[in-house]
Amino acid sequence: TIAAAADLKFAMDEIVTAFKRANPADRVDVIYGSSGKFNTQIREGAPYDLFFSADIAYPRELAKEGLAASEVKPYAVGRIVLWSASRDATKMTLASLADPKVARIAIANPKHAPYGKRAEEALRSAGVWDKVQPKLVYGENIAQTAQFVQSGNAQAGIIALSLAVNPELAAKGGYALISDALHSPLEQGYVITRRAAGNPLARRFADYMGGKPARAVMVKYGFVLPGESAAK
Amino acid sequence: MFLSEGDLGAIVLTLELAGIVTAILLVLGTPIAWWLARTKSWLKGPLGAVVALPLVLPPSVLGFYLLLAMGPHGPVGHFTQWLGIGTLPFTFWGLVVASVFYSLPFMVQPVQNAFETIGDRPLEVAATLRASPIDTFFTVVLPLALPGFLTASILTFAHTVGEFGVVLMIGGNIPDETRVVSVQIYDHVEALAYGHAHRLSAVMLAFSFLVLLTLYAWRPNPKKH
Amino acid sequence: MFLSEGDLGAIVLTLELAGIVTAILLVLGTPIAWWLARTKSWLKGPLGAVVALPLVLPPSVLGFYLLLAMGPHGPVGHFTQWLGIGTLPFTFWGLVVASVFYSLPFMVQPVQNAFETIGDRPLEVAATLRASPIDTFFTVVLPLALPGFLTASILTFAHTVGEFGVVLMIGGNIPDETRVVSVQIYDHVEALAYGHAHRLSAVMLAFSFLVLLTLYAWRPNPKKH
Amino acid sequence: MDMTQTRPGIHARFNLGFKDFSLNVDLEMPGRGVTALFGHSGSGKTTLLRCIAGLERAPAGYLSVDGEVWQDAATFVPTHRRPLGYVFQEASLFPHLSVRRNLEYGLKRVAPAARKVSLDHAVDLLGIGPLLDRLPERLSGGEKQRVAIARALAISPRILLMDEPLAALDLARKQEILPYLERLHDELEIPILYVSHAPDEVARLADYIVAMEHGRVAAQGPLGETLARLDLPIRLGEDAGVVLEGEIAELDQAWHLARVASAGGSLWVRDNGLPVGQHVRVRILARDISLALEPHGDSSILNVLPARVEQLADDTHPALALVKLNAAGAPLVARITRRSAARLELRPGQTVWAQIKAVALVG
Amino acid sequence: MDMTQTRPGIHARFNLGFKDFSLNVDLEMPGRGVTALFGHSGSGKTTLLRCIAGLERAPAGYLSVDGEVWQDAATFVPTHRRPLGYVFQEASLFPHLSVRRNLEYGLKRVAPAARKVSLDHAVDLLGIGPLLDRLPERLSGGEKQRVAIARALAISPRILLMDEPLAALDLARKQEILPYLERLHDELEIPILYVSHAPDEVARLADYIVAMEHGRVAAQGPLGETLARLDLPIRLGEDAGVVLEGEIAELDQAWHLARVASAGGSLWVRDNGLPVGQHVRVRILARDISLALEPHGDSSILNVLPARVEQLADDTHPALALVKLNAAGAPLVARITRRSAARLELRPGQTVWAQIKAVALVG
Ligand SMILES: Nc1ncnc2c1ncn2[C@@H]1O[C@H](COP(=O)(O)OP(=O)(O)OP(=O)(O)O)[C@@H](O)[C@H]1O
Ligand SMILES: Nc1ncnc2c1ncn2[C@@H]1O[C@H](COP(=O)(O)OP(=O)(O)OP(=O)(O)O)[C@@H](O)[C@H]1O
Ligand SMILES: [Mg+2]
Ligand SMILES: [Mg+2]
Repeated sequence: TIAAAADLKFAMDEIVTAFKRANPADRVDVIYGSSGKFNTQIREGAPYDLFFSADIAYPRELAKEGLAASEVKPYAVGRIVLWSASRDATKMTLASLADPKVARIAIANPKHAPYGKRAEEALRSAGVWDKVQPKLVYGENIAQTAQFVQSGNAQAGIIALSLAVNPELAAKGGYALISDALHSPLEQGYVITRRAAGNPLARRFADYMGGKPARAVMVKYGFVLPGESAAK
Repeated sequence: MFLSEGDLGAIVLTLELAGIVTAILLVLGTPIAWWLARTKSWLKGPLGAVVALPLVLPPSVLGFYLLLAMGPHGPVGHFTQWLGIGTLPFTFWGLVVASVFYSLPFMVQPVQNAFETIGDRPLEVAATLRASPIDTFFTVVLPLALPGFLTASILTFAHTVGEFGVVLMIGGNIPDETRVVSVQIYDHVEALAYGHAHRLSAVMLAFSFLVLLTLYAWRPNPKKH
Repeated sequence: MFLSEGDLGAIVLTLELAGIVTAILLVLGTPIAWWLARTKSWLKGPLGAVVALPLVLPPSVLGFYLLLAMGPHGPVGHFTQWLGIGTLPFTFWGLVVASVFYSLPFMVQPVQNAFETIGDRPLEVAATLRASPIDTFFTVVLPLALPGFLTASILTFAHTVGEFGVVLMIGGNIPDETRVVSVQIYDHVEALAYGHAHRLSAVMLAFSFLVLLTLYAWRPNPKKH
Repeated sequence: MDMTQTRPGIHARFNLGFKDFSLNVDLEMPGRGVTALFGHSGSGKTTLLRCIAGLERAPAGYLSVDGEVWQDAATFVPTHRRPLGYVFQEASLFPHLSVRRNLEYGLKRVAPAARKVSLDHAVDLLGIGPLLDRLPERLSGGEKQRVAIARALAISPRILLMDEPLAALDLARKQEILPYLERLHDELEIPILYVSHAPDEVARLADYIVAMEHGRVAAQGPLGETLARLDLPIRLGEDAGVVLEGEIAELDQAWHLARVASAGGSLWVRDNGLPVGQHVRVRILARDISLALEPHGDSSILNVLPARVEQLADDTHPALALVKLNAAGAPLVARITRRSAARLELRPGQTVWAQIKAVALVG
Repeated sequence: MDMTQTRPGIHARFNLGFKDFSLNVDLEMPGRGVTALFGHSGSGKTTLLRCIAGLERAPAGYLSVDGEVWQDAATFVPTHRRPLGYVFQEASLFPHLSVRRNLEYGLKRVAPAARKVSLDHAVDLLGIGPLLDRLPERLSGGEKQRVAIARALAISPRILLMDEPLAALDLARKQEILPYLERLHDELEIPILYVSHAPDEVARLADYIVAMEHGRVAAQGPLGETLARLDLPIRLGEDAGVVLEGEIAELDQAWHLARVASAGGSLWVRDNGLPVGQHVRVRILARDISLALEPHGDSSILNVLPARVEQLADDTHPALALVKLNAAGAPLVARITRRSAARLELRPGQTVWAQIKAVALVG
């Protein structure tokens, strides 16, 4: 069983399908959810073998406490984009968020969502934080943030690139990639849990993630691979 | 300080929300409960069931549908925009509307039960003593249904305090406007700020305990009929 | 197909969970409600309030605390390990325990009200007709409190179906074991798979409507006392 | 329908069906005085009162009270707009209100100008003063019923419907309340519809009798006439008898007696403090009259009237006979054994002496 | 306490305080026959019955029934283990059960061997056969009460507590039920505690009388003695009188009469179908006796007994006097006017003729 950050949903589904085609005898279940929740649950003995976190800090923490059976490996770097459902976001910049016509801006909660934290950093670096802050609404996670924008209740939002390329969202408006210079890198990492120490399948799947087909899928769904830069 | 300023703001906001929702539901739920308790129409069953339906959906999913409905493209949103009050999501009143919708069964069901057990006789007696139906309702039915109202209010109040799925979705977690305590505690937990979460939870529990205890103390002793 | 296999599995699991939780709460909540309804102890108020407290915490925070308590390092966890049944989180029975805890007030409060309105007389009459207190409870109190039980069951059932905050935390979303419909719908919405979410929501609503309607149809007509 | 014109008195026509019972009545009752509703358990008395109060809605019913139409094809005045007082068969106090607030409930809803009954007086008379601050659950059965009576009186109704109001009360209490009810209907001139199984209450209070049987009116008529009819389906049993009108002609202060001059002759009754000239009503039960062929001076029986035998009829028991007498124009009924009737060779037209053991002043 | 030894009959001692009322009784009642509980509304009759049933728990109370201790310092038998039947003042049927299932409720809980009362018979006699499938909310007041009586009888209790069971019933119905209750207590030999305000019921049914006043026992004793006492605080009013024991000596089939040979002499009563030799009880009301100085053959009064005047006493009204007579050893009480007493110059020791207008056979 794999616990994967919600933003991996589409990419991971495709990777798992491919993996199963290659290894028909193996059974792989993926559960998507919030990385923080998985972190807590693994401490309390949740039966997850692999943990793909949206923030590499969580698996690192687990490893430090001896709950991991492998090193923490980065598998992707998340990027954030400015997105809108009601206007052409490709022409927008962070500065245009100060426009009074943009009444509400959705970001994920910077307190616990990694994408939200990067969004806040980017807004601060762009120097619009003070003007924009009263207009902010906070989503529980990046998906909810997207829904705020998608339903038209927020005119714009900062979401993950991986979500913005989703056909459901791409059909409306467009997105503008936010320079990764404006925020600290959002490293995503995975770890094999202690529970799966004797589970060869876990290791095989981890290895598969590092392989070429998997990497291609990741890129297709808007992830930037460690050491590479965003393909636009 | 023991609690941060944000926590205090959230507490005040929560109590306001729960209080207002409970008050609105008392006004709104009572006639529905009355109708359900007294009607002989075949609609009683279906409508009774519909009242309980909001409970069946997961709160954040319900929140999502409400967000669509109340958004600028939804039917409720069209209506509120036509009224000139803009759209409701991300406002305190949006929270109120959503919570009212979600907590409706907690108000209606116990009150309906209380109404049903009163029976016809007290109403008949009141009528022979010149009380009009509305008069009777306030002077006989309401007092006799008091335990039902208390139960309903307790469930509604507590549930509104604890709800956060709908609230987060509709409210957008805006400090001092829609960031209620449940969301605040949730944030603390998600941010792994457990100490903070524990403190706030303890305060909420203690406070709610007192509120509930007061409600209980009011509760009249069971009556023999 | 209209629904995926995972959806069907989740529906079955949900109904099992809601059914079991409602059944357990009927057994567990009834004596508590009875005690609360009949006692003259000063503990009535405080304990009555405590029963409603789980409602006040946001579900996922409550889930968090339950997770800590039932986990390998928590008191409940120690106990279950000592019993040799391992720990409860991430198992179906963990979900059941958590839901029972969370839904307790929905069962206890309406039933307590129903018990209170019965009054002493029917119990006295039963005693003069040779019925022991337990006999009386089953042959007189339960039938007279039926509407209260129905309301309680409706609220408990619907609420267990809809709950997902606690469930997600304790259950860990494991297919066929703890992935109930509410979590499934939530996942669909989170994954922006709206079509899928709509379908599943519609099925759940329709199905729940039928269940509630059946419960309502059973509901006896109001009695004049 | 030509029934909507203004008519005095109470006119009621109801057809109402329950599963195993149907009420079919067409009644004309006087607009003042006490009408007693009589009948077996389950004969429809309560149902009739409920129809009159508007608590039961008989389709195609008709009801007018003193010319005011309360129900017809086009009208249905709701209960709370009908100026009536209702004492339910079960006391039905509001359980959440103290006795005092139960009493005030109706009172408050009546305009001060329309309040004609003194609540304080009713409270005193019904002996419920000490109970005012109690909740109904702490009252005895009779106490509840007395509160219910006071509550119905407090609204100064224009018609009073009472469903066995005194059933749970002891004799002494009844004897305090009855004269009060009598005065009430005299002073306020309100009609009272009174359900009772107690023949003494009926004989004492009623001016008009309605006997119900299986949801139908078996007999109705003024008290005096109706009681003297030997063929009546109302079985008053031990309390068969007649009521005579008269007035106080003389007071014998030494013996606390009063002489009533009635149509049938002079009758000595206990002196109840009424003045000479006062119009009164006396009740003479059939069981209290014995017959003799001659007057006897040495008996303790005070009242002996000459009378003519008019008719002999069967009574409920084959050992007994009812004898209808004519005492100077006034009807009397005596109950004697058949053997005595034979021994005295009683036959219509014969003159006898009616020895009246007891005469009760009933109003 | 030396009260725990085995004693026949019912011994009850209770002290129980409510806010404005306290019950203080110490009673010895016979273990068979009917004990009538009498007293004003609010005098504590219901409270006493509740204590006996164990529904109210008087601290430091004592209760034994036929030697079985139901309550003392150490014991408190819970209500459902006391083999009693209770008819509540309000019918108190289970609202969720049909009449039939109400009746069966207690019956089912009694071992078949212990069932001595025929439910079918009770149902017939109480006239509730057609109601069996109804819910209580669809019954009239009297119907409810009849079902409640049948329900209490169905469990074949060893003691029957009845709180005004016949209050809501009409005379005819009462007269059907009373003989049934009489037979019941004769055949089953169970004691009945019977609260009633109706003196005729009491006189007819009771063997023993307990008069309550303000929560205390004002008087108690066997019916005959107690009724003949002129100083009694129980105001039976119109129904003061005595009860004589006797047996049927002769039947007069032509006139449907029976002659009862009693201590006081021969009395003719209606023939109720009882055989010669049957032990019976006759009730003679004070109001039915007139006194004459000589016997009169030409009167319709069948029963005339010679008697000696023993005592004259005041009655409730100053116009009236009660005269206690001794008829061949049997006590009689006559109510006459003071004027007649003076005219006949009645004084103790004098011989008079007691003309008895009506004699009722009461068991
Ligand atoms: N709601 C009802 N549904 C069906 N039958 C009813 C209902 N109410 C009364 N009845 C029946 O109608 C008949 C008349 O009832 P009602 O109460 O008028 O009798 P009543 O004359 O007042 O008798 P009682 O002297 O016993 O009070 C009874 O046989 C009763 O069983
Ligand atoms: N639960 C209670 N609390 C306080 N007072 C009570 C309670 N029950 C009864 N009483 C009082 O006790 C007294 C005796 O009541 P009880 O019911 O025994 O009277 P009763 O003799 O049966 O009268 P009735 O003939 O009216 O039924 C009454 O004055 C009543 O008000
Ligand atoms: Mg009736
Ligand atoms: Mg009583």
